[in-house]
Amino acid sequence: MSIKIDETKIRPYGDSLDDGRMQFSFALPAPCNEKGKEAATQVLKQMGLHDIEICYLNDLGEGFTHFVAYASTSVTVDLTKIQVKIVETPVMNMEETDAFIEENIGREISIVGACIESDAHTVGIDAIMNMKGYNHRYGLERYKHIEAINLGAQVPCEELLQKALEVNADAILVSQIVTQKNIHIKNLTKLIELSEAEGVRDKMLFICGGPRINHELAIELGYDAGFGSGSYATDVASFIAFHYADKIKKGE
Amino acid sequence: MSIKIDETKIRPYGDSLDDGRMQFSFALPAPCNEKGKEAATQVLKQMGLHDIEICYLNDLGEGFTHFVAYASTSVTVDLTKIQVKIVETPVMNMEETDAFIEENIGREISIVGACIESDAHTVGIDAIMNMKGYNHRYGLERYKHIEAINLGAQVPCEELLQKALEVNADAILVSQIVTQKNIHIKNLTKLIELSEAEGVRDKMLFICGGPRINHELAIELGYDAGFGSGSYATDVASFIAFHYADKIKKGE
Amino acid sequence: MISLTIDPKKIQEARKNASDIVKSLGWLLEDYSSVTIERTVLRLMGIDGADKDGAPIPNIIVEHLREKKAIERGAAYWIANAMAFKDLSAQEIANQVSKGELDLTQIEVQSPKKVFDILDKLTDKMLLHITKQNQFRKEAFKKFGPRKAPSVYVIVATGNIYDDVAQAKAASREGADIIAVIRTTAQSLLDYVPYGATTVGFGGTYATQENFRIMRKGLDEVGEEIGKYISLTNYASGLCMPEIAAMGAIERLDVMLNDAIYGILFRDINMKRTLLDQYFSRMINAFAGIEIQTGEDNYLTTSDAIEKAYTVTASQLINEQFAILSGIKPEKMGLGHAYEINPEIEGSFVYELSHALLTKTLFPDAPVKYMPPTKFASGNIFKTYAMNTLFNFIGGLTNQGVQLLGMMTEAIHTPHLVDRALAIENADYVFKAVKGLNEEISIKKDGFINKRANKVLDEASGFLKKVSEDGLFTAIENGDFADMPRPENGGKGLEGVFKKSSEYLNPFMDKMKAKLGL
Amino acid sequence: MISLTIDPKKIQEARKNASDIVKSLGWLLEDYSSVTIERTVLRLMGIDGADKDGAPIPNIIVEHLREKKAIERGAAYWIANAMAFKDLSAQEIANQVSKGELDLTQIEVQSPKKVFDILDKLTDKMLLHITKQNQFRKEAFKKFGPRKAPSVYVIVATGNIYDDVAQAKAASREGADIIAVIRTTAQSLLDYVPYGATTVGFGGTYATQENFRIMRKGLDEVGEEIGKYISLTNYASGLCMPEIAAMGAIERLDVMLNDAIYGILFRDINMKRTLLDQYFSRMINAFAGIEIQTGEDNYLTTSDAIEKAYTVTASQLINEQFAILSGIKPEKMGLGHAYEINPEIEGSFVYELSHALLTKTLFPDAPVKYMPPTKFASGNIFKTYAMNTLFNFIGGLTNQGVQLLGMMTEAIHTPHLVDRALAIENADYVFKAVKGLNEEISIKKDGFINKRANKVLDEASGFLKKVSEDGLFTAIENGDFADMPRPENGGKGLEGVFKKSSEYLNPFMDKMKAKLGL
Ligand code: B12
Ligand code: B12
Ligand SMILES: Cc1ncc(COP(=O)(O)O)c(C=O)c1O
Ligand SMILES: Cc1ncc(COP(=O)(O)O)c(C=O)c1O
Repeated sequence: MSIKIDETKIRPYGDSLDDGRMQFSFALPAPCNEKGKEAATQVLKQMGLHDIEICYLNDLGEGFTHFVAYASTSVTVDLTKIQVKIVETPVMNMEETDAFIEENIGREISIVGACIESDAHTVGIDAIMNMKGYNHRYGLERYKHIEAINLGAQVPCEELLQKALEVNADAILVSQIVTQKNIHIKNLTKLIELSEAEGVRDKMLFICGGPRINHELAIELGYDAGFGSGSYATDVASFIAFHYADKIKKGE
Repeated sequence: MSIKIDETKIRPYGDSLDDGRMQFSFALPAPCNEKGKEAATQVLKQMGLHDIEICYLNDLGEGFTHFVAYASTSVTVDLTKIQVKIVETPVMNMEETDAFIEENIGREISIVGACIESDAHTVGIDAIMNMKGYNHRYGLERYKHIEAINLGAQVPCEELLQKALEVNADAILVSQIVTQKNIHIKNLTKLIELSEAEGVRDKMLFICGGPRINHELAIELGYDAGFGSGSYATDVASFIAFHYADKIKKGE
Repeated sequence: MISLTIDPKKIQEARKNASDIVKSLGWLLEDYSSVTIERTVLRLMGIDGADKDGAPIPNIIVEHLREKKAIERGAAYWIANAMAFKDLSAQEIANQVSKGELDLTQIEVQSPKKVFDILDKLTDKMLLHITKQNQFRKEAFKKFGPRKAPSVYVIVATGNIYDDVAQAKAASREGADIIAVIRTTAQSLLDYVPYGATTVGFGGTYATQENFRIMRKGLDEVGEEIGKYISLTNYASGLCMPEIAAMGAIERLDVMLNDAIYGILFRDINMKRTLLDQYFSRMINAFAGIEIQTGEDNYLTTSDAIEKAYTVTASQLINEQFAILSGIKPEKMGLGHAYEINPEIEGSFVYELSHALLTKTLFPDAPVKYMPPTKFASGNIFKTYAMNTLFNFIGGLTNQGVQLLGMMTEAIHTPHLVDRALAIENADYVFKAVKGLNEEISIKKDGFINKRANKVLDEASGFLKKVSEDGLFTAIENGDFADMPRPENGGKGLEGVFKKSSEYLNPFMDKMKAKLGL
Repeated sequence: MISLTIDPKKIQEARKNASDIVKSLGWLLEDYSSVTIERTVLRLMGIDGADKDGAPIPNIIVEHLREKKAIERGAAYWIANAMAFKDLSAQEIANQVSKGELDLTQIEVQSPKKVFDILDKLTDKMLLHITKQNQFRKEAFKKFGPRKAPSVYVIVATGNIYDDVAQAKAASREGADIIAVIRTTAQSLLDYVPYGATTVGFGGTYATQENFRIMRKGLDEVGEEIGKYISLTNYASGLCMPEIAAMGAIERLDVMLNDAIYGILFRDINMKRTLLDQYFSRMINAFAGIEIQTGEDNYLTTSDAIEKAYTVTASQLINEQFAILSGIKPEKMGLGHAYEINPEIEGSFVYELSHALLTKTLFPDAPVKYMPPTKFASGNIFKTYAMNTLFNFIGGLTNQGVQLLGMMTEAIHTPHLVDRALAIENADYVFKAVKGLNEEISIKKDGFINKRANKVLDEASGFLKKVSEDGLFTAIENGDFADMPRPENGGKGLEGVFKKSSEYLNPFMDKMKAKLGL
């Protein structure tokens, strides 16, 4: 015997199956006393929680109070019904990718990348593109059969697109790190709309990345792929290589 | 100008008024990948949250994953409508209480305390009763006009009640620290029911305390008062003194 | 390299004072036995199980012998005698007794040779099994590498052995070295060991032999998978110290909570009972190669960690002497220490560094069981997490034997799956971060840290001296220990203590003593 | 007492190398000015406001003078001349220009005496105001006691100045000593300072004079209440360095981010522009008694903190020399350092201790701005909280000047109200806990910590030597700094740099120099 999980009805787990236990921390514009505690309890109650324990409250000044709580939810999720869009091409290392390109594509792949608009966080795109790479994976610049151009920080969408057309790029890589007020959504949308307006959306792959990006969101925004935290050059390179090899195979 | 809070519609505060932002941490019996992330998102969605950011996921092994998330709630609480039962008597220090008893009651107050049933956590009741006290407030044993008897740990309800009757106690103090599976509710209820069965409920004050106890819960369970974390002998002593002074004033 | 400057003579003297205390109790340890010791003998003879009301068979037998006023000879003799007469196994005999079908004292007296032969065989069989378990453990450590120091020790305490196993396995994958299954509330006060697999406990899971077995199996499985031997621990101290020690030896637990005086002070168990029980219990631990851990942390959960620091040191020295008496080697003495200093105090870390180093200095070979802040843990899980970070810092810096990880939810609930994982991550991170710091710094000779450690040792030594003069019993009666006056003839379990008759027999103790050179 | 063993000669040499680099730039600092320097002069003369399209009046005046090719004489002269002629205030003149009603270059030339009188009066008036602000600050510290060390420094960054104030007040109550209002994304690239109170920023709040005033008022209020002077800080570095410095001086900011080369490397601002701007900007800081803080942390957010540790040291030494040139006293030089070591590295804490001590050793009087882990902060807020705990440990142990508190949500969002409170609580706890530890331990002379610090210093010194030989411009062009090659005539803002004519006038700079003894 051991604990048995019903995949169609999973629920948060504290220390016993299906206890639904979760931890919460939040501030309220409420006093640091029993009244505030009750307000915090009511917030959680309205979220459908039960067995609510407000285990800590602290006066933050200016009329605010911090609450730490544990409570149980009775919502369940059917794991078997969850469909997520993920990049499904296998991931090859640099040497494999280079060999793959040589064999299946037979030409150099050209890639242009940038941190667009107001975003100046280049570490992420550098991790993917720069020679040096990241966490023991070399960046795209080091790939024998990839020509990688990294435009760096705060590149206007127009400029990026122009450069990509100029070098006849196979893929555009966009990085968006700042997400406050959904600025990343705005910027990414802008690029895609621009490409559509100029009729070049289908001329190349549009790929985006950043800590709050995933494949699903990327697809939703009209991109071909999206990569989140902890992605490497290997992921992107493999995806691009497979895409073009496929195209050739299909005779497109 | 400054930020204005509408007390009838307060909502969690992250860094902007009414952003509803809260922090969550929980485990799910789900894989540590995009699918698990989606499951976590769905849990939060069902709780009515929006702008859900799953900012961390970690494989805990055995099929479990840990998620840290931030998300926004749109529930609001009307602070002006919240009524909580709290101990309303003012709190006097030891000297004041002693003087107050001398003046308004004119006799010694007798108090019996214990950690009841399975509970062996005496530090809390000791903090209230022992000579030494807690955090620079002396315990009840030190009060000139209070006769305090601390029965210690794991005292059966029957024994506590018997002792209280024996010494003609004015108040019974009960401590309950362990709360797992609501054992404290069971134990506290048992004592009250026993006192009712023996017809002695109204012969003395019944007061309980512990980190998960508050006045409201105590009243609900049939007690006269309840004290939570951070209470002191001063709180209890004042409450008892005022109660009996009041009774005398009313000629009861 | 950080180390304290303490006069070795001072240490010797303190140790001598503790030894004096312990040595004066020879009469008790030699001439008396207890019901749980006898039940232990029965268990070691292979008797297990419970009757239909859940009463454990070993308890039934011992009760039976008590009723018949025959227990003074020791349970072993009576069972062996019956076995010789009936040619049945120990378990079969026991079952008959439990059903009321057999009166052991009414059976014809068999020839001593026959009886001794039976006893010899049973004893050898069990000791061989235990030796094999010990051997298995040693080989596993050889195969996978030794336990790291500080070892990462985490508890599981769901009340349900199956949830416990899942969580213990998860913890093992995350880097735990030792898993402790916390016992259900106040199991130490039960004068019997519950039987079978259990799923309902309060604040912990029943310590039963079946639960031991289930957890051991789970840990062996995950250990094989991840290439590491995961140690298992549970609690012996209480009214069933030797029985649980025996269960642990049989099921290959690796570490056991076993404090010589915890039961007296913190559970109001009679002092003669506890001292007697711990003696045999520790002997079993020693024979089985099980590391013991003592409960000095308990002193600090009720008293102030600075004011009463010396009580920890005194208790460690006493526990050490009792351990020596039972044949436990220094490297198996997991003496306790705890980081329970009020975080509001200026220099709390400095105080703690001094205290932690003192323990290391006094017991250089002991895999000290270093306990986290618990008393000052609050519902503020973040603050508690920060306190645990400093606790891990000291553990890493002073290279403690066993780091009993603090949980950020200490003040709220027994650990959740997530709490444990975060605790392990914290320890891993901190140990790694401070690695080498130890070699880089030294402690000022005439500074506060050294003065403080010397002061604590002086206080402990003086206290032990006084106790050795007054006698341990009197001292405990006077409340000298943890401000908990316990009467010599009060507390639980005294009725279970009896004087052995001249024909008394405990073949396991005899053989273990021989093997341990006692 | 912990301290490093470093040959003072080595330190002298490194310092000399940095000084050589900085001294070779005299030509630039003496002979050139920039649009923002002129706008600063206008602001100091009392000109403020924006036109109906939001263009700041100082920008309009400077543009006007540029169009008329009259800027080389400095903006001050033209305004004063017009004031003399029209008998209007500076603001009135400026308003007329901004409406296109007045061409400053078309006004009849007034007698030098008249013009100089006006300038003198305006200059004295403003310098008096700034001196009074400085005096106010000094008295407040006298009244409430000095800023503690390490000072607790937290940021607010909501984008809305009113939310910022509420949060800054809350933080002050919780124990913050310094409040930094983070600027909206890339404000440093705006060649103007926005006007008025603002409520919409990205990742920060616009640095405007009105916002400075609103926050200053809020902090003064809460400070009175809690009996403490709360310091306020904002960012000068960028295309408006001196303007923002002036605004800070006027509105009594106490600390300002002001790095001599940050703009060049991390914002691609032209090197001449930045070096010029920082010179006057820092002079204003110096005159106003404002403590500067430099941005060495930026080196480590892009490169490895161990491999590139020397770049921090090198930058500190350069920043120091530039600061000296502008009259900043050592105790007002908040040089930067950051705990950005990969937590996965063994001995990360030991490395960091070495690096942090090196900074302390080189700049014993500087209120070093010690930055928290950010790069390795992850969405795991608990882990990040633990990392911040060790960061606070080093801050407390090495007694840093300013502890820029890490936020557990660093990898997620700009700080929430709760994050900040927990950060302050952590720092309070840790500082208190390790208090005194400093006095108790010493660093092994020939150990890793000392060797490492010496190595970093050697690397930095060698690097500075090379830069001084190649020249700073060439070195930057070659990408020697932070692997960021920046062309001498590239980057933003070069068009705003101009050579002063022989009649050039900047009465503020002249008077400040005199008062600062430069
Ligand atoms: C370093 C850093 C900086 C540096 C950037 C230096 C540089 N040249 O990049 C400096 C100091 C300049 C900086 C400035 C600012 N920053 Co900043 N910064 C960070 C920090 C500490 C680390 C980011 C980082 O380098 N991560 C490491 C890289 C390797 O990870 P990554 O970016 O996620 O990239 C990986 C994946 O996402 C993916 N990926 C990323 N892009 C792409 C693209 C493609 C095509 C693919 C396939 C994959 C991919 O692959 C990468 C490797 O695995 C974060 C906090 C944090 N710990 O995350 C804040 C943070 C990102 N910054 C923040 C802010 C607000 C700012 C400022 C706006 C502050 C201000 N008001 O001045 C400024 C302005 C910058 C601007 N205009 O954008 C916020 C953003 C809040 C939000 N969620 O919106 C953060 C989260 C800090 C905080 N809590 O406030 N910052
Ligand atoms: C110390 C301690 C112990 C000591 C107790 C020693 C003793 N003599 O009291 C020992 C080591 C023996 C112990 C044992 C156990 N403990 Co314990 N213990 C704690 C600990 C660390 C501190 C409790 C404490 O002393 N707090 C300080 C006092 C001053 O605060 P307080 O009790 O809240 O009291 C204040 C108020 O609540 C109030 N108050 C309290 N009572 C009363 C009464 C009245 C009348 C009034 C007016 C006010 C009042 O006033 C007091 C002063 O302000 C907590 C964790 C924690 N940090 O909270 C765990 C904790 C309470 N223990 C716990 C558990 C599970 C156990 C065990 C069951 C574990 C086990 N399986 O063996 C055992 C069994 C004990 C038993 N039978 O009850 C859990 C309870 C989980 C839960 N929520 O149910 C906790 C939370 C730890 C954990 N996370 O697992 N424990
Ligand atoms: C030495 C020792 N034994 C046993 C226990 C717990 O056992 P119980 O709660 O069943 O007494 C503890 C608890 O901390 C202990 O320290
Ligand atoms: C010295 C210095 N100035 C300015 C800034 C930020 O200003 P901005 O983002 O507007 O360039 C930073 C950021 O870290 C800094 O270190």
